[in-house]
Amino acid sequence: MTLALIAALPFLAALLPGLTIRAGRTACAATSFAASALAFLLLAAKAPAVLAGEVLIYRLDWLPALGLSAGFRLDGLALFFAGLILGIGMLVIAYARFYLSRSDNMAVFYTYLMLFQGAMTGIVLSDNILLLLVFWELTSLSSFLLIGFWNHTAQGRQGARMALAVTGGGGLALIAGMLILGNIAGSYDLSVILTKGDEIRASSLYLPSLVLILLGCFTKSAQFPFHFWLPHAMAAPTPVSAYLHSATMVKAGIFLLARLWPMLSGTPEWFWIVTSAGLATLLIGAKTALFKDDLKALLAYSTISHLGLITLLLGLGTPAAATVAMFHILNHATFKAALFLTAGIIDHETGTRDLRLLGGLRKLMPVTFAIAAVASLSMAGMPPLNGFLSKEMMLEETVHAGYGPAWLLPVLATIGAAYSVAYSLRFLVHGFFGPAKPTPQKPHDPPFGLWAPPALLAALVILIGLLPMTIAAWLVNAASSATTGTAISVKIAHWHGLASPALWMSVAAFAGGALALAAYRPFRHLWDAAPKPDAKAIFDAAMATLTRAATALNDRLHDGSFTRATAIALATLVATCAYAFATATHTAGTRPLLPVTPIPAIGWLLLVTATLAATLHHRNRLMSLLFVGVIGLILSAGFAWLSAPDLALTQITVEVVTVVLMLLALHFLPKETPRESTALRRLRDVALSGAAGLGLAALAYAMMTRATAFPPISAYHLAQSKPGAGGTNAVNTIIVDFRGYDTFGEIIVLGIAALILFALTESLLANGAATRRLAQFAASRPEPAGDRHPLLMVMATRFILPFALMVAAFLFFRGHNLPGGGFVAGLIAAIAFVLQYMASGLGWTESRQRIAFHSLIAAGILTAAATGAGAWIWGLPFLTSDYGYIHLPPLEEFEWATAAIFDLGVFLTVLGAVMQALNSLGRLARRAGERPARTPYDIDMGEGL
Amino acid sequence: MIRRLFPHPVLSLLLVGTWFLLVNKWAVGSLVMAAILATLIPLATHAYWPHKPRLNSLPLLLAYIALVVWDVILANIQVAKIVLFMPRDRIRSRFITVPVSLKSPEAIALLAGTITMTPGTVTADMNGDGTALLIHSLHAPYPDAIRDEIKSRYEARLKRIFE
Amino acid sequence: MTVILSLLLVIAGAFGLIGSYGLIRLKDGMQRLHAPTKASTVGLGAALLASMLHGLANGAGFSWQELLVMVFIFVTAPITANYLSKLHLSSRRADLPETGTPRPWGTFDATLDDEEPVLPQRPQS
Amino acid sequence: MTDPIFAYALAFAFACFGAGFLLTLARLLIGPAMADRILAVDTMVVNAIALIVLYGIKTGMGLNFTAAMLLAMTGFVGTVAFCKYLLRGSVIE
Amino acid sequence: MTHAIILPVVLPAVLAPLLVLLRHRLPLQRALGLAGSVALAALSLALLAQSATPHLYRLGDWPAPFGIVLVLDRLSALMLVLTATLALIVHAYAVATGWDRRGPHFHALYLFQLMGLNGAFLTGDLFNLFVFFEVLLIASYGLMVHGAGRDRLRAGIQYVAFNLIASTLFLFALGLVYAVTGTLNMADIAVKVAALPPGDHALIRVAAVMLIGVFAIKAALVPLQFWLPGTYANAPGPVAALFAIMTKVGAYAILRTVTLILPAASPAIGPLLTDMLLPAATLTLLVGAIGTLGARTLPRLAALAAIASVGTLFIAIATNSPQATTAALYYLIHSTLATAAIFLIADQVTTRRNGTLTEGPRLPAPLAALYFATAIALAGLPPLSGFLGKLLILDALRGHPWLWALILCSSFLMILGLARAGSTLFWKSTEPVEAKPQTLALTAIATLLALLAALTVLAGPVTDWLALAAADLHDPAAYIAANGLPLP
Amino acid sequence: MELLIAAAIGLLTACGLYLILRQRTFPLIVGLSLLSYAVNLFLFASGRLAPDLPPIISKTATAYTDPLPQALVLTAIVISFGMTAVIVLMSLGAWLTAGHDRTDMDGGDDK
Ligand code: NA
Ligand code: NA
Repeated sequence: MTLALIAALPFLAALLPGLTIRAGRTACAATSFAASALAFLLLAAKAPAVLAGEVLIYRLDWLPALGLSAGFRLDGLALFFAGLILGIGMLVIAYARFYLSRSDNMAVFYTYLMLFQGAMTGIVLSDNILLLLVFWELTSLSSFLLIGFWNHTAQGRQGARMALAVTGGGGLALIAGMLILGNIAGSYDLSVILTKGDEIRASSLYLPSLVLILLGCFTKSAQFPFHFWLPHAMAAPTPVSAYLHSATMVKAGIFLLARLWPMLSGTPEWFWIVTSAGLATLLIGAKTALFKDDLKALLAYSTISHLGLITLLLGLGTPAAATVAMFHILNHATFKAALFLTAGIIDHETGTRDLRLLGGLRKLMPVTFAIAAVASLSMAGMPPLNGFLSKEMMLEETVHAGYGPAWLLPVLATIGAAYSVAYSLRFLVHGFFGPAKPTPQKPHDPPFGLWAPPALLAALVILIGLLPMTIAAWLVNAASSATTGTAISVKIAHWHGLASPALWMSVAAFAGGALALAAYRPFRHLWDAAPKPDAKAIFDAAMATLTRAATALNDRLHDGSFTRATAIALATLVATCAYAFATATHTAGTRPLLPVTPIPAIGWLLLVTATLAATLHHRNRLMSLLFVGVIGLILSAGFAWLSAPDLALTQITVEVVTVVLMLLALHFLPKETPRESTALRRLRDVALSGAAGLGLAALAYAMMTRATAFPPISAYHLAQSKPGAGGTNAVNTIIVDFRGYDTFGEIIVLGIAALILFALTESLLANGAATRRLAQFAASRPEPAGDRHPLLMVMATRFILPFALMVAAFLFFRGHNLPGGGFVAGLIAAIAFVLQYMASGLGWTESRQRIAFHSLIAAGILTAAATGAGAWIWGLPFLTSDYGYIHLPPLEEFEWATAAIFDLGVFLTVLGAVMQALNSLGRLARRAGERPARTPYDIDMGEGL
Repeated sequence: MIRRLFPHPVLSLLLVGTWFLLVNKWAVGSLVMAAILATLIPLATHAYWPHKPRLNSLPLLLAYIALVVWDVILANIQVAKIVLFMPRDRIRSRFITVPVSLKSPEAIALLAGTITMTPGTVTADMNGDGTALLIHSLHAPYPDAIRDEIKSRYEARLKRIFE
Repeated sequence: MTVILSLLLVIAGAFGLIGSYGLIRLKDGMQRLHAPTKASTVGLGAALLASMLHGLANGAGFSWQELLVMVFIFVTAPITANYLSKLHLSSRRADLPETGTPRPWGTFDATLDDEEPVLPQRPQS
Repeated sequence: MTDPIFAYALAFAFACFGAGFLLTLARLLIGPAMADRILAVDTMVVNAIALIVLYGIKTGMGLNFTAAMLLAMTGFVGTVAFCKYLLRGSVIE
Repeated sequence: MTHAIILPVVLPAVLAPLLVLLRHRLPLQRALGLAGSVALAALSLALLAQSATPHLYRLGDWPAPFGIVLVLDRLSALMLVLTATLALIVHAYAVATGWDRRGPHFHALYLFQLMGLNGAFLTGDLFNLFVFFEVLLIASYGLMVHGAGRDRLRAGIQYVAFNLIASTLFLFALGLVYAVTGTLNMADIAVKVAALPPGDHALIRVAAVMLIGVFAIKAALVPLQFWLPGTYANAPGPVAALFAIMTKVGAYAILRTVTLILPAASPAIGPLLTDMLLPAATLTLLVGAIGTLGARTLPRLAALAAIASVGTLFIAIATNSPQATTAALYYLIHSTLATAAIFLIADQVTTRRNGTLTEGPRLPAPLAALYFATAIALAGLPPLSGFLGKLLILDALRGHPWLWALILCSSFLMILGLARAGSTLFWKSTEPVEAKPQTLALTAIATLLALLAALTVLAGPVTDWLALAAADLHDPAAYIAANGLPLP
Repeated sequence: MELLIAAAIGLLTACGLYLILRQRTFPLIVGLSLLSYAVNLFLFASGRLAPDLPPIISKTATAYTDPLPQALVLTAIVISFGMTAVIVLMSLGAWLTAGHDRTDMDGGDDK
């Protein structure tokens, strides 16, 4: 529980700065500090048990299906790292309070910092490797925010993105690696995995797992060739650099190498990959550091170099080397954090971090100089400071490594150490010695708050250096015992005798380093003249290329070409259907065929001709529409012939309304479709649509010529139409009874369509571009023929309207038993009113009698719904219908059916929807300059209506 | 009240008749239904037929319809002959102006319709104040005769029925 | 009865065909207008009459509904003809006879469009 | 009704209206004016009504009769709409 | 219980027309509309609580397979809850931002949309699924062009046209299914297809592919995804957010198809469908991830991220094992909420500046924070549910190294894309003036993220429940039995 | 006869799709209409062809055509009508706001 709390405390504290900032900057920093301190104390409370060799585990179920648990583990390694994170964290928090300027948003800074601290603490305390992954990626994310804290600068933004790309990307590889590892071990809990080292190393998946995990570790801890992001992360405020990029985040990779050391190390693969990466990083980092003028850049590369050193040690695979690694981690954390904070002080006080512009600060900033001297000499490996101790031990280990020829690794390590001496001394010499140079600000020692944290660290450097066995050995023992799984009792000494090769390597390194610094100028010229790959340029170019390629692909794919999208969809569907058909058995149908008789054949000929004509003449839009009308007519007749009278009625009426609708729209649209497809494209379209057509024809034929394997459900509908639903028209009983729910949905579709038309019309009438074009259209319209409302038409309409409504009523009432029903009735009524619109115009008609079509639609849907819900009263499901017979003398017995009320709903909705549709288009026409008529017909009969 | 309820009584009667044509059977129930509809529908459409046409005599109107039907049948044979047998370049088609003295729009419409339905002639247009009809005749060697026949045979009767 | 029915059917067929044939044979648009608006209607009328009688003949009873079809055809055919004529007229105004009144034929009467754009009031009742 | 005379007469009527269908199709395709094509479609509707009625006589079922009635009642709406479009542009004005 | 199943359909179907009647009173519409959304949320939760065994609702009291039935099982209940939750939040957002005022009938269309969605999730009848597809689609057309505007209308036409083609395809498939099996009830089709004579196999397979094609268009699987970016990017922000559930309708339907209606266990179908889905899913993920990196505007980026999430989802669906289905369902919930959040954020951005990924006026800091969290969710990074969803999917895909590589590489591309977009939009600002944040609107977005957080924290119980749902799907015996049909 | 119907379905589909691919909204709408005719016919045909067997229950009838596909086609016709109305007005709106009626965006809609 305490473990979870330690990990959670920073996260909880991340919520506070936003609130406490109102109480001032100090309060803001204080809350963060207090949380870290509390966590540190909790950790310290657990320390004795852990140091005694206990492993504390706390587990909370999270996602058991996956094996992900909130499992925490406190052993020596975790204690060691958690202590570092929280301890240095407190110092950085304190330092940042004074470092940040008033213009910086401190609340945000501390929020990010605490998020990061939590993530980091989480990593080292995780027992479950999936949980570790969660924290791992969180460090990438929070460091993204921290690096980009000064996001008004391009460096800040770019550095943040680069760090995220590299560490986040590595994290993804790590996910894969960890999942494989967990799969091999059969658990994601370290407690289990730690016991399965042999199985893991023997597994065929060991190598992929190892490579993926190492990718994660190397990217995070800036190992070659992924080291390039770290210097660019220096765009972050210096406290961030000190914390993330020296003491903690970059050590997450190292931590994981140590954590997984018992399972993964000890194989040649591990040895060669890890050691080589470490070695390369060590050398490249060290060499580059020497030539960096920016203090933070110098420190960044030196960090890379030291991380390489630690990686190298872990790569060697021996407990002794691992122990040295732990010790160096501690030492590096102390002196490097101190150096970063010092660099921050220099930057803060002088206004520059450029070594070329600095000099002679020794006198101006004596306190700072003292701290810098201790820390940098430790980094250089100067006895008796702590850096010297671990460096000597490291050099000793390289001698026993067996990496290629026996001399190779010691020599290379010595060269690395020499560089280390050189850049450490350069930091000190070029910055603090020599003549004072003019700097943007007049330098002097900073306030206590700024120098106290690095001073504390410097004190640690000295203390560990002087009394390693007292101050550090127990911690190193605990950490390395936990790392290696063997009890370690380290012996740290300053003097190993003259026979120790490390001594001579050390001496050589010092001599070499001092020489290098003495001959800095010629070296620098050589360096500047040598061609160097600019990692940032390469990375940026790679990213830009990737992004450009992605943009190009995306633009090409999703360029809004509807026709191409359709063509691709068509090709895909045809191909997949053909494949599906071809890969199974198909037997031809055996149903007897209907003979071809003359009249249907003529009808077919008309249909086919009209279809072809509508397509061939499609550029003449009106003509095309006329042919479509013919198709509709033939289909109606065809339905009548094929025993579908209801369909015939519906098709006839829908056709009429559709034609009117299309003509209304065509009035505004261009009358011709331009010829714009190339021959090749037309050929493609013909091929595609032809293939689809052929396929469907074949399917239709196959379908019609075979008998169903099972009796269709419609047998029930036929049998139950009269006794069950009370109607003899089986189609109608299906529509209003058996599948009334479909119809309910269908009228709602129609109602929605009408609402859309209304809404769209409103929007268009409020749209500047649309109304402008309508006005333009009105002005440019050719003079139409006179007599817009001919008398003959008006008179015929006056006659037809009531009769049509009568017919509608008739069809409505008989629908349950004979062809007809609410839908057709609604359409007929609508057509009758449309006729009235056509005869006397929208304006005149509506001025005589305005019908709220909206309300009609709403009433229709509500009626249908109410009918359906009425069944609930009797405890029956929605849409359960009932029917019966009533006898009222002297009338004949007649049938009642609730389905008729439902059908009334259908009627109202259809009528309202169709009228609303035409009304909407009519309103647009009105805006195009058409005026409402004063009289029902144009012939002036002197009636003055 | 009655006027308000039945704005077009003749129409209402016709609608009742129509209902029976539709249901195709005689029953009291149908009559009730027909009566309800024949009342409601003219009320619903009254707004679009604002004034009530004058109808002097229903029998005369029925007689007129019978006359027209008879004319349609007879004259159709003539048109058939023309279509089938008359060489195309001997067909003398022409437009004829028929002055109209009818005032009721219903009557004018009926006249125009009659002209169209009786074979050989089609009402093509009407002038701006409804005082002349433009007739197209399929084969009119003597246009004046056609005009006179229209005026005497149809217009005169309609005048008596509607005015 | 059979003979009457058969006769009616023959008449129906003959006139129906003549109507459509006229559509092909006649040479000018206005002429073609005559054929279908009437020949076809007589053909259809005969067929409808046959249908009415047929119901009587096969015992289903005399069917009255056909009358309605006839009525609708009679009412709508003149409108169709009127509109199609206007369509023809609008492309050939030269050889039309005078109206004999000051107002031109409706198809060319521009004054009909120039009325006051005033919405009529609801009828007071 | 199985009388051969009646059957022949019915077949004759079917043939005539069927042929009429083809003739209207020809006019529809050759035009030349839009009015001619519209007229052809209008005539097609009349022919279709007749065919439906004849089919009703043939099968002795009056079920499709309503379809014929609807075609007669609404078929001309399309014709008028097309004409009105060509004459005035707007169908509902 | 009895009539509660139909209420998610009937309630909006009644409320929406009432809103139409109240079309001149916006405050009343808002109150009633939101009340409707709240009621639907409560209702769906109540149904979820009772979904342990499949419940049948026989519309019109006709027995299956002759009448239409609704079937409430865990999956449909889950979809109802997800829809209602999302809808409620987005509805509040639309009101808060005044989007509902930009054209008439917003609330009515919105409720109709919910009705269509609920109907589609509940129905046990294939043709009725078509009908409710149409309801939800036509409502979505209305919402899509809400407020009109040039690009929106043009994109809308594509959306409508593409879906009309899809609907046609649906009907072709339905015709074929009916012609071969003689039934429309989903469970009955399953029963019949299992017993289909071999001579009919080819036809039913074609129908199966057509159905999957229809659903794949809805789900925006490559190469049927082209309609999505234009549609979503041009739709009003809250509508695009609601549309996050639309692709899931396709996913839902495909899940039903491959587990119940036309399962791989049936000899006629075999692995046909999943074999087709997997390559499509991988391509979808790739196209979406690349598009996320390459997008030029935030709405487009959101749309392509939505496509990527569909790809991930379908990799799991195509794997077609109970474990993978559990992962798919978890990811489905996550991606719906996350996608909605990014669309709402895109809306917040585009109402303040144009959506192009170039520097512009400074955006409110809370919005930046919400973007950051949403980006984390979309990229599948910890700590939000996207990470857990991806882990679940990866775990279910053991032994498929290429799929692992694909999923992880896509995540990488999305990280790059989202980071690029975020740093440009929120960090690279020209004017220091800070626009006033719309607190209510941001709260709505934050609520979506809070739900993601809850989904993360409660991942254990949630996946346990989803595992039950997945088990139901992979053993549809109870579903078929609830229809009163004999097991195949 | 089945062959003729199948051919008609195929032709309507092919022509409909061809028109849909024609880059302008009006042919698109016409194409969608043809497509919907095709699918209605197809759906109808799923009940097989049966002249003279109307689905009206009567004592004299011995057999009926399958009524279910007819009911389905009815639903399909209605829905397709609603959809047509919507896309027609949307096309009009697009034309009025954009000044052209192309269905394809001009190479990426938000560049
Ligand atoms: Na660093
Ligand atoms: Na005449």
